[in-house]
Amino acid sequence: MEATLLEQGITLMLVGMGTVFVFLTVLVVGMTLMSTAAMRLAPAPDTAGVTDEEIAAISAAITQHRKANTK
Amino acid sequence: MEATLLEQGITLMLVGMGTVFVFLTVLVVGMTLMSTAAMRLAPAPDTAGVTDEEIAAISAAITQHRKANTK
Amino acid sequence: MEATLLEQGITLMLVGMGTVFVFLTVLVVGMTLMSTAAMRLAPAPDTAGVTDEEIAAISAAITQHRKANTK
Amino acid sequence: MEMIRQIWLESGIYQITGGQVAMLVVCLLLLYLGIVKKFEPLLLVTIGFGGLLSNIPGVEIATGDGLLHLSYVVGIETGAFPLIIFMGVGALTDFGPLLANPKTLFLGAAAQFGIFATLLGALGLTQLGIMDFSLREAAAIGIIGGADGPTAIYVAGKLAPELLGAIAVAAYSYMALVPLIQPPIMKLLTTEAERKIEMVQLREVSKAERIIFPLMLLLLVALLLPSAAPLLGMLCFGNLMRECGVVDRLSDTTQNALINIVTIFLGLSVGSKLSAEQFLDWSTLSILMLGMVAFAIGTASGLLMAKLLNRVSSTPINPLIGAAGVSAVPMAARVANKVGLEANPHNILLMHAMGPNVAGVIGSAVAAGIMIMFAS
Amino acid sequence: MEMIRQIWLESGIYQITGGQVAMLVVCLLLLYLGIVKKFEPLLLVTIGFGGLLSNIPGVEIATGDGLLHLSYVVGIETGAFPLIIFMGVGALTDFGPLLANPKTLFLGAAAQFGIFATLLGALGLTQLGIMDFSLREAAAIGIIGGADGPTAIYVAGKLAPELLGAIAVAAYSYMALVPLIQPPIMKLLTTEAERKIEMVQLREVSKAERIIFPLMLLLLVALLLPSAAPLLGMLCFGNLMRECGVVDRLSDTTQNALINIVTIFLGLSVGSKLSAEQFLDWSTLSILMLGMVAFAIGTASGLLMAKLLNRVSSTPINPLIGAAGVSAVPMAARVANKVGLEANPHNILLMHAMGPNVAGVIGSAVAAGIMIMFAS
Amino acid sequence: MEMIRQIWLESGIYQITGGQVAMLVVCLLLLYLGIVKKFEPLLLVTIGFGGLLSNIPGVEIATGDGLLHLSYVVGIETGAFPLIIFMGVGALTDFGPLLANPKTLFLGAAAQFGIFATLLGALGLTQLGIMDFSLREAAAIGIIGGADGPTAIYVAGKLAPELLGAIAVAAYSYMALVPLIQPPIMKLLTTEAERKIEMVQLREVSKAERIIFPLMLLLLVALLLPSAAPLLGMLCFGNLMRECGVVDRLSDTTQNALINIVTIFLGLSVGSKLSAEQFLDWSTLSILMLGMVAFAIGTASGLLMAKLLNRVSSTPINPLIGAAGVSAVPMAARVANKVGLEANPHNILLMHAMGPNVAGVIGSAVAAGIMIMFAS
Ligand code: NA
Ligand code: NA
Ligand code: NA
Repeated sequence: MEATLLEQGITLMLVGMGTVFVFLTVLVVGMTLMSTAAMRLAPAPDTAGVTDEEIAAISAAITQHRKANTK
Repeated sequence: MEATLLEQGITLMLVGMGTVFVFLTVLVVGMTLMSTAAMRLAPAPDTAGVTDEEIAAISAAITQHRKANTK
Repeated sequence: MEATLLEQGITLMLVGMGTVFVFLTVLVVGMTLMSTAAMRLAPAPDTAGVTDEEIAAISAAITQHRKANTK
Repeated sequence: MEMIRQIWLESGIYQITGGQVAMLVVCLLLLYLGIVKKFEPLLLVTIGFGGLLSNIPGVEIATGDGLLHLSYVVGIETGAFPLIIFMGVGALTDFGPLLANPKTLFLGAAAQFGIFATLLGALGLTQLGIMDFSLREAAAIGIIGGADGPTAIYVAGKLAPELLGAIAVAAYSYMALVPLIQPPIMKLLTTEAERKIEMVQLREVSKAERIIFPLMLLLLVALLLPSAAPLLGMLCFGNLMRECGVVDRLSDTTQNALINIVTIFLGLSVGSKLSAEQFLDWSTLSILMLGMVAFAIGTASGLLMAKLLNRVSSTPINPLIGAAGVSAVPMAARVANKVGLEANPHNILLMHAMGPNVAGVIGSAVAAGIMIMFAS
Repeated sequence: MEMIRQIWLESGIYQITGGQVAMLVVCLLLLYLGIVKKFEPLLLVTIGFGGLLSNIPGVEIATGDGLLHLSYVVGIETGAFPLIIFMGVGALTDFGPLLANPKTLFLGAAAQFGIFATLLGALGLTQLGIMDFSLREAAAIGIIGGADGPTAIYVAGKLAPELLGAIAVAAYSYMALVPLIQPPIMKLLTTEAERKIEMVQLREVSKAERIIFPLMLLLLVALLLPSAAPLLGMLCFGNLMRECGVVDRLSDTTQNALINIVTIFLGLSVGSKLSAEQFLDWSTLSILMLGMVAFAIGTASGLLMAKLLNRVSSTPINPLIGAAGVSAVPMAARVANKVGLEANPHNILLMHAMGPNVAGVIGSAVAAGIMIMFAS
Repeated sequence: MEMIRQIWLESGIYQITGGQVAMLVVCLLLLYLGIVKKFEPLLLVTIGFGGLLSNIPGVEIATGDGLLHLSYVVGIETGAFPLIIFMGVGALTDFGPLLANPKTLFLGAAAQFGIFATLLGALGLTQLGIMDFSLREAAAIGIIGGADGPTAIYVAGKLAPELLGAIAVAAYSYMALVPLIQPPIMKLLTTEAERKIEMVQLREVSKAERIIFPLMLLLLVALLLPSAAPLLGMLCFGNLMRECGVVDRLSDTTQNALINIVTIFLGLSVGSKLSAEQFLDWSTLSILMLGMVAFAIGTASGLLMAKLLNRVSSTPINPLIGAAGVSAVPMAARVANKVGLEANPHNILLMHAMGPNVAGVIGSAVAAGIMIMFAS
């Protein structure tokens, strides 16, 4: 019985790490395709206009994020 | 049976619209009386003093209201 | 039976007031010991440095407290 | 191997049904309308996302012990969420324009004709054998014409929970489409001259009137139509907190943290009713159609009542503000203002249209009380 | 016709009872006291409005599946709402003045005599055959003398839910009436010379003391009187969040959004117990009378203890601050300050009175623990 | 006399057990770590205080109808609290760095090896007869290696509620100890030259990508691994509210009032599982040890994967950012930044490390989905 339990664990580890990698690989592919499409449809100059505001927003968000997690 | 359902609907419409109008008519009468009484008991000059602040408060509230509903 | 109820009440009063006083006396002793220890471990100069900020914080807190309770 | 097979058997690709795919598309469309078109985003984004979650195959989230289903049971079945939203709406609403010009209440009354006409339409479809709606269901569908989201959800939760998803989606979609639906009707039913009518400036409303109004409204409801008391009572409570001036901290929280938290869970809960089995049905299609008709009729009856009032009233009334009687606060009032400005660039109707606009909220709640009394 | 008849039969005008009319008047009075007189508005406005809603005939809102009743079951019966409010009070309370002058705890202890005297009074009325209170009920009534709303609601919810409405109304009304009830007693029991006594300035309290205090208090409660641990535990938790300096975002939310949301639903829930059948009863009248007596006795015992302490203490103690021992934070402390200023315009007693004031909160919670232990 | 005897019999001094004393000390230690050492204070302060309350003898607060137990039943057993926290985390998370450099997802994937290695370790201890963990328990323990508090609580609540207290304490303690645990491992596995690698600046990410990302992630989860959908779905929902720009009032409330309120009750609820009987057990000790191992292995596998990627990638990758793949947002990213700065004072790795850091959150949720699918 206990032997089986450990075997189950090993299988779970292999399948689990496999799934994590497969899922995140699919996500990497998806994100790359999506970003390429998004950048073509809404090309850089358009978004560049928003940049300054966005940078401020991002840094504010990071600050808030840190505050939320570490204070 | 279905004929009765439609009849029920027609009666409900008549009674419903009637009730809505009766209720809101009573409310109009009530509001008019109430406002008259309120203005007599707390006449205009008294409230006029508060006006500027109130106008600011109201416009702020409207802004907030819009923001709440449309952002 | 009713006589017993009143007697119960009198006992409860004596025991109750007794407990309140005992508990708060223990608390007075505890607080005094704790404050003495705290002041020895973190002596006045150390805390004095924080004073100005603390006073501001306390008065802000009191203001907020009042606002919370009386507005 | 067996495990990989199990992952495959439990995966969405294997389990997903055509209906679920269709619903995912519908929900993405709701999100598109909310985010890109900015149509009622607070509700369409939350409902849309809740709908996505509820159409993920094989997961208990919109069913059983899942968060969305628990939220539905706790907040929608009991009526708690729409009532709390109504409290928040009360705290956000300024009844000043209505107090300054009480007769605009009649415009809010007239616009409720859309509700009852739609009820009749739903029963007519049943009569013709096209659909099969009960009186309860027809009443719940009719309330879409009230153009008031929480009222529609409250009534649907009481009378026809099986139609809740479709009714809520229809109500919020058409509220969002008010700027498209109303103007043609407004232009059809009014002359250029009528649209140019300027109205006299509203009088100032004293603090005492503002405080007494919600109490008076509650007492009238209590005496005349108790079945409308939960909805109107919470509206009045929120408004009293706003106006009384001594509980500003409660009013602020009601207008912000509380209404926002409840909006999130209300939206997700309503979205959890957008499962393929419940939503992809002929009844949904006819609800969407009936809802559109309801809006059109409500707009028209508000306008016609305003034209009538204009003849009777001593001070002029621009008929456009009648269209605001459907509620859809504050969008309908803004549409009236915009159409008015097109006819007469100096004609600011916004504050005048706010009167019928909030009157429409009260009128719909009264109509909801009637529906609940007779149809349940 | 039949439908119009049904509207009539279900209308408030037809159904309303004399008792309900009387309760509507009582609730409007509570609203008047809260809004116009600004007496404890956060609670009197919410309780008053909840009372109005609960006396609307024929509607399930304060009963059955209604929002107010659900809120009562979830928040009051379980004790959750008063405990969360206590957490908020902890987060709002500055124990600095108490830490600077620990012996003021005795003043908070003495003032609790009002609680036990009232318990005895309630049992005395029963003895005389005038009323018929059980020991549990008498204990719950006594807690009014603690002058602490959430404690009274917590204890009444545990010991005598049938009296909750009357007890809560009495507790908050008298807390509001502190500026009227206390000054005559204070002037009667002190000489002009005593009222002029100036106190030495309070020492600064270090951050370490502030952080350790709530933990020490909790541990003492755990060791000596566990039955007081829920109330005092939540108070200590709120205060620790406030003082520890590392969870300010939790402390802020506790002091604002959370306590406000809970206050709204606590008030409405308590108001839902103001139905005519429960409230219009001789017991309510005697509870109101006993509550008044409780306040007067508590004030007097605090004062007398302060006079005693003044004789024993090395530094002078103005007896007026003893009256603040009844809690009613921060009203009682302000009354002490005001009466002090009348006798000596340079005598700022406010911070000195805050010590006994918060001590009164602790004392009442201890008394509540005793009551719960013996009377339940 | 009898009453005084009863007070004594019900006092903590009489009733307290050695285990409870030990737990009070443990909880005071957690508070010390949170307040003085500032280790994850939001959770260690609330869990620690909840633990104090739950070890007060003879009081129903962490059991029966007590507030902490009710909160546990409502919020943890249903999974509601961790899911709402995840929504808040989504609203607080900037996925920009991940979108700018998607291959850092592999680092987040590799670091999950810590989870499965720990699972194996727990089963190994069982195999050796040292402990007696079931597969469910071993899976719940493994999730500690995910370094993500709400995920660990969610999984433990589903798979091994009896170990929840120990698992939550281990998860948050090690997340807090990241600045101590990780640097030695990072220095051991990397050369000075590798730690000096500078990375190219991240590209700007457009608003459209930010909005589409959470929807894409949700749809992938729906299609591939529905069992991870509740956790990742709520994360995506929070992030969509944040990024879509049309529901800022909901996003603000989610990031503040809502997440704070839930954090308070989550912490207290988890603390209520720190009762002596449940916590003082050999299994707790082995969970603490296994958790430490999990962190070390996760850190190492993230680092090694980063070294591998650096060889394959066209742009240079500093292996240190691999350590951030364990999540522990944002602490692990800051540790990577700090160790990088020590090797090369001009090397700002923070934004680069945020990519694997949030990837670790996604990776842990995927691993949690697998655990829930196979172990339950
Ligand atoms: Na309406
Ligand atoms: Na007190
Ligand atoms: Na992780």
